[in-house]
Amino acid sequence: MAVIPALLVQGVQMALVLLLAPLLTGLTRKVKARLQRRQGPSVIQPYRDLKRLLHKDVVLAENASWLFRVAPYVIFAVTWVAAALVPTFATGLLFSWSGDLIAITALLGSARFAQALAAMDIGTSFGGIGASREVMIASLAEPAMLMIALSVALIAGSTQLSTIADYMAFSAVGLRVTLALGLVALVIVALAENARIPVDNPATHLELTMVHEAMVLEYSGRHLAMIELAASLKLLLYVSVIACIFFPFGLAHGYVIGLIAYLLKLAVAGVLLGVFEVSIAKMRVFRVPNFLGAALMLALLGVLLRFVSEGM
Amino acid sequence: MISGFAFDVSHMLAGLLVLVSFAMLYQDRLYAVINVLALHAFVLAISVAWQAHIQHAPHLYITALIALGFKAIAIPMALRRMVFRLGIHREIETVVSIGLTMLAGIAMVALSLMVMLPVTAHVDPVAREDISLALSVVLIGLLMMVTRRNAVSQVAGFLSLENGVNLAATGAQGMPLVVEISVAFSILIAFIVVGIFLFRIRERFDTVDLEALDRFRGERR
Amino acid sequence: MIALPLGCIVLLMTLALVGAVVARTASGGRIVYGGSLAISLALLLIALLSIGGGSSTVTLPLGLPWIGARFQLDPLAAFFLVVVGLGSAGASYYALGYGRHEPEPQRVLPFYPAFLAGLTLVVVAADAFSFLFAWELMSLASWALVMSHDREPGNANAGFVYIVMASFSGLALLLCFGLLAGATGDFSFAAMQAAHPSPGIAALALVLALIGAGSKAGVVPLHAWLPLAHPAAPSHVSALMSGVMTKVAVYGFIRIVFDLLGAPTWWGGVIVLAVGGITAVLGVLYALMEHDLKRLLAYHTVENIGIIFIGLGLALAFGANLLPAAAALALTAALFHVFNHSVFKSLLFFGSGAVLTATGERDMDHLGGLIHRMPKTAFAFLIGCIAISALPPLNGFVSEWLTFQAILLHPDLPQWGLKLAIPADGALLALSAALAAACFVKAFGVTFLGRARTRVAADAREVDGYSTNAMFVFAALCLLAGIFPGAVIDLLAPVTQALTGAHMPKQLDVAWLSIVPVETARSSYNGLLVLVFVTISASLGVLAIHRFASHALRRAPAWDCGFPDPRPQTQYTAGSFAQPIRRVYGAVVFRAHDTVTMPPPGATAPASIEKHIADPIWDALYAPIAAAVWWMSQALNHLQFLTIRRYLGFVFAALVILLLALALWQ
Amino acid sequence: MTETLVLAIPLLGAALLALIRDYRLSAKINVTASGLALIAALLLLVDRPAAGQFLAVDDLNIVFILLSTFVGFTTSVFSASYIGHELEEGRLTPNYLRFYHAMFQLMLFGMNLALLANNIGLMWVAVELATLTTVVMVGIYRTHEAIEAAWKYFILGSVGIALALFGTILVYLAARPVVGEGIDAMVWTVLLTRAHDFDPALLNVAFIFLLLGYGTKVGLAPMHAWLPDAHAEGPTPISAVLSGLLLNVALYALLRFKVLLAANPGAIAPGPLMIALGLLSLIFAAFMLYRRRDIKRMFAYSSIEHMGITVFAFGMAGPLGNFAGLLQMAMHSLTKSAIFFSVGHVAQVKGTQRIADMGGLTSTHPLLGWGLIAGVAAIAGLPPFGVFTSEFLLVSSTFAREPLLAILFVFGLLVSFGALFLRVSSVAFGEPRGPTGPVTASYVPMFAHLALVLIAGVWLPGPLVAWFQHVAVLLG
Repeated sequence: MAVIPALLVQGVQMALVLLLAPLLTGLTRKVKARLQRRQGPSVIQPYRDLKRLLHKDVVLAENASWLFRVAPYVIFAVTWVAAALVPTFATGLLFSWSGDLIAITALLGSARFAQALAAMDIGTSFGGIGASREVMIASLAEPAMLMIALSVALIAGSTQLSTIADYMAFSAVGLRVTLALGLVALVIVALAENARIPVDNPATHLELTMVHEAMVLEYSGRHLAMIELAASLKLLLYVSVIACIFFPFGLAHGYVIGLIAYLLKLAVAGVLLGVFEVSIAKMRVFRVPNFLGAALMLALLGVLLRFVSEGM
Repeated sequence: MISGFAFDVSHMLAGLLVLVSFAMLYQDRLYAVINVLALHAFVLAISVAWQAHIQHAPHLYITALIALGFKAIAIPMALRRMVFRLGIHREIETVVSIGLTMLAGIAMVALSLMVMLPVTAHVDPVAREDISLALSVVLIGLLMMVTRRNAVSQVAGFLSLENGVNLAATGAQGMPLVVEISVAFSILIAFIVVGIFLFRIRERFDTVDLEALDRFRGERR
Repeated sequence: MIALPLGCIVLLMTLALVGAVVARTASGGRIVYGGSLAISLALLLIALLSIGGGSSTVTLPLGLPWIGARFQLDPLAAFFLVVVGLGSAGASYYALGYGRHEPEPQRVLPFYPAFLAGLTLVVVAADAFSFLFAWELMSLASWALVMSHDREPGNANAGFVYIVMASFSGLALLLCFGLLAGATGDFSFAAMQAAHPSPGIAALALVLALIGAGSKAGVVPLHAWLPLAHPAAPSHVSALMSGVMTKVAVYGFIRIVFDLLGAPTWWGGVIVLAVGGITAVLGVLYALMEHDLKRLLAYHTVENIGIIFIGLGLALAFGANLLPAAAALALTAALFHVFNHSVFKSLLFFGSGAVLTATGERDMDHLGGLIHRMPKTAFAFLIGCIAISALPPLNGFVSEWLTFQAILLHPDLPQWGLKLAIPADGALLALSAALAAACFVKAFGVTFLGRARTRVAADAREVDGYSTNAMFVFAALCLLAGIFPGAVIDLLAPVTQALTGAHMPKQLDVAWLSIVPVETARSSYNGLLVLVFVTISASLGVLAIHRFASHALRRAPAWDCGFPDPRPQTQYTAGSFAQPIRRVYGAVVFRAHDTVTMPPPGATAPASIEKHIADPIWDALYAPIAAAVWWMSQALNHLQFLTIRRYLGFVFAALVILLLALALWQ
Repeated sequence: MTETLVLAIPLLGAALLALIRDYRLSAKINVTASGLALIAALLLLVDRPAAGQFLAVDDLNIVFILLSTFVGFTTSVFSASYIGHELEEGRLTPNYLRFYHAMFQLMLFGMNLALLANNIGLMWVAVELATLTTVVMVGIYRTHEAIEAAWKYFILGSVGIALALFGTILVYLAARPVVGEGIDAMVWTVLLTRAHDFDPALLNVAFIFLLLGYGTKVGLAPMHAWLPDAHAEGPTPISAVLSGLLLNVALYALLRFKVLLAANPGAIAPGPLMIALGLLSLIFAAFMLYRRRDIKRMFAYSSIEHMGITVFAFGMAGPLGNFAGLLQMAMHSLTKSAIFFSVGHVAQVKGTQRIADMGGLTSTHPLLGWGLIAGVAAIAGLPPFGVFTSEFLLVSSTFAREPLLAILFVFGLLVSFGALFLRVSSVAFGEPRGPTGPVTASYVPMFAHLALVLIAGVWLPGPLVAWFQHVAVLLG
């Protein structure tokens, strides 16, 4: 019976993503701070934040409904499950076939759905502004993501991330236009989905520019902790997806090498993200659609060009 | 078989009827129209009588008599009285000029010849001539109805149309029910003439001019 | 087996007559809806039992004398009978409660069973005459129901547009059947199946079927009646019209195109794909612009019909290239979505009906905060929203996922047209799914969340037990179909086998109840496991919080960045929520723009904002047609006011022309 | 013998009614006479007499006779409940009612004679008689509009009848060389057996005259002008009879001649002409429906439209086309008269025929309102009513043969459909407008007609189908 060890590895994967997620966030912040010539908080500051939040009282708006209180857990759980489905240090995990890239995208969609509803629950205008902008951004990011899934799946013959990663690692895929376009599109989507600059600013406190922060404005205490953790998980998830599709090195060489490779990839991603964020300005909200529309077009172009590159 | 003379006479009478139709088309006075109408019926009566003679069909004499007594005498008299009593304008308002109407009439004759002569090749000559000329009369009658605004002259047009049909009926040798048909037609005409009186169109509408009559249409209230 | 549904139809017809008699009595509603419920459940049972069996036919000496009225229960009919039975059972049960609020029950009760009978009859009809007879009967009965609240402004127009469109659809189908039957006049489906039409005829028939069935289903641009008629009807009827009748229209399309036409052509697939993609995206965009809850739902029906047609187009494309397995996958996806949509759209209309009962409002901008006052309705409606937004683990996701899997098979196709069209459709499908989620955040958020915007919303009361139970049952169905999709797919196997010559692999045998469209390595999904995972993770989170975190909770006024506004009017409304999307998509599609009037500095006049939205399809298609008919009728109308002389002139002219023609011809 | 009964009863009835002053009694006699005529017509089914020189009964006209006597009977029942109100309102005096009843029977006599006639001359005379009686009836209210309508009807009808006579003479001329002089050359049964030898060219010309002549009475555009006004201004029972019967009688005459042409191989196919006129009438009337303000005038245009459909069907010919035409004609008679029954009472309740002054009928008078809707649904070709069957056959069979024509046809149907529902929903639904007093109406005729149309929509009796099919073959 190989189920027990398999189950164990799956469990490790889940624990791993949960533990590493705040670290990635912290790393990015640190890199950004240093590039801005600030000392910046420690890389483990996100853990401290979470701990502090957990011990704070929850201040709940008077007309908050059950939905408002349930949402953080739903968001957290759904994001965590999605993150656990992405191959990090190994492919072919026990439950990886219970959801493919499309399902992962949809699970993130569920989290966003819950988040946006929770933002609407109190009945404040900031909640509304955040939710409405979030769904607008998602309405472009999600199709782009699905198109990327489509183009990758057309090359690898599967939407299953494990299979894709194996295919990418072992087959002579070579450099392909489709993949290049897909990578660019995926990076754009990842920036948008994680509320990073230039789409959103995770550190902003200027209300009119907020998207994600506006939605969680009314949250506090343990609820906010869940949401922050989910946000970190989501960032990790996207990095993992990019890594396993486009940089599947080390995945096939055993758990240890895989784990080391994964940590390296995370570190590189965190640094790159930090560098990118400090070197670019935030866009106006209504330029975001063009940005994301470009991602969608790139992804679609990738799908169509796939036939060309196949012909070569 | 009908002799050449018989044919000539019936042909001449039918032609005369067309001529009278043209004469009616030419008139622009009511009384004159009524006079020509009487002449029209009279020519028809003679023509029918001639047919009765050459076809040895005595019942056609009844038709001839109806034509003479009713159409040539009674109806014109009634119309004249009506024009007088109702004080209808004596002038006939025509829609297009008399000249154009005459031209159209000639076109009608041409049309009827064009239609009828080829198709009646197998019919006996009398019927052939009668039918094609009768069609001319019918068409001219209709033309008259279409180009006159005045009710009485429209009635006159209808009567000449009907005379044309009668000519065709009597020309068709051996046609049964001709008398019945001509009686039925006479009833129709009587209805029309009486109708103008009975409905007191003058009283209600001030004039028998159909343009005025048509103003009272349900949908324009 | 066919005798049983026919018996049910007879019973429904009888019930309609009974309904006319008992309509004004106190127990009229109970009799009619109770009877309808019993008959619908019987239909559902019959259909479920017969879906795997062969087909059974019967010919009755009715209808067209020389061929009789033929009826048939084959797997396709049985599947749609499941949809009809389920939808009508739900609606009838719901109406046991909802119908009590009906001001004029005599306008509803006689037609309701007749409508059900029409729906059932379409599905079992097996000749063109019976089919169209039932089709139009369905339209007529539902028209009467749409007109049941005839004194409300706008309903007369809604009913008019609806009945004209229904007639249009019937006539298009009539032409289609005329084409298929040929001049011989053998209108039985069996004869049409046997007569293999030439490619040209088949092409025309496909287009006509798409127009005819599509306009009944709500395919863009023939969808105009849906957003008018659905809100006008009582909500249980809206649920039936949206959840069941549009599906019956899809049935008509499948019956004609997959069953009667014979071998499909690939470009037929392209047409259907194009229509489906455009319908899906435009439907949801229209919905986003909407602030009337029932109209919004109606536009979502348009969107979902688009998704179904994408699946059907894919099935045609694969079928034309002799890829039966792929065609079966695509068709399964479409039929699965048929089932799903009928379930969650019924649920959502029930919910909107409950809101209507409780508040008398359909306008979302007058609602808000209903989650506090109507918790049961809110919960069930939320499930429906998640399901229709295609979010896992509910059923909507499964069928859209299957459609995506079918799209992924498109490289096997040889035609370049399809190779380009299908990915584009995939993008449209993805776009519509994402926008649908946005739209339902809006629908649920504005209606049920936040603070009550009006008195009626603040005073709303939870609705009766029948209504909430009906909603819960359908919500449970959404969940069950989402976590046990294999059962539905296996149920569909005989249907796709009959229509495409193949079926998806048996799913219930797959380990862990996953679904595997092609093979495990390619793609798989397990809704049950996802649900279990999420539940476990959430429980872990909750446990951890309870173990480690503070339990303290304080209630306080909303923070709102420090300057909360106590007036509920400052909340986001449907219009303001959709503003970003309106700006992004609406500016192109709807020529949407906002006009802001600012008073000069110092003036005390209020600023105002006005939003302008044009309906491009109405403006480009319907308005010109209406104007043309109106202009033509005006232009001809003076012919009513001519003089006798002129009328005689017509006769004269006709005579002369005909004689002239004859003379020249001879 | 039986066929003379069908004629004698109305004739005697007319004579009797001319003598009776009490309008209640004469209404009863009117109903009785019409009922007896119906029974006599039913007897024709059992005992079909041999064709004589003047009268004949065959598969074609028996359908028409049954329909005619039936609608005559139901209309007389409706009329009995209708005229009482007219008397109360003072629109008619007892004297006029006596005249009205006598004329009613005379009109039925004329129509039955036209249908039974085995002689083209006799038929012509009978049609003229029917025309004259209806002219009088149309003008019976003696208002400006009524007289104008009657006058228009009269003049146009007279011209039409004259043209028809000319055509009849031409047919005789064509027959004479073959059949020989005398009465035989005008007898249907004889003409039909010898028709293949007739001069086709002459028949062609004759048909043009007959088409325009009798077509005027059928109400085909552009000769239709009398029809809307005659329907709108006369008493409603007469509108019902005009639409339900008189148009059919004229159509029947046209069909007879069509059979004749069809039997002659050299003659032009009458189809294209009939198709053209039918389509023209259909589309023209469909557009005219939109601007109507008078409800009876609107349904009169709908009659034009349906006559267009029927003529189109016979023009398309073929077994399916002719079958559809016959069915369409029968269903239209029943449905349109049912509609007029309903409209008559509606107009009495509201005291006007203006559509704008009516509304919310289903709320105030549910039976009338829903009856009207059912009638309109039926006439618009919706199931479960019989018109659906005929239009189904017609459209589907036409499309297989002449797709373009079918599309034009469907276009016309759709346009008229829209107009009918636009108007009827404003009458039947919405806020009640106008007086809402109770109505003393006899619903039996209306619902009897609708029931028949409904039954025909679901199930056509075997013998009826057999007749229709036989006649359809006969019509070529």
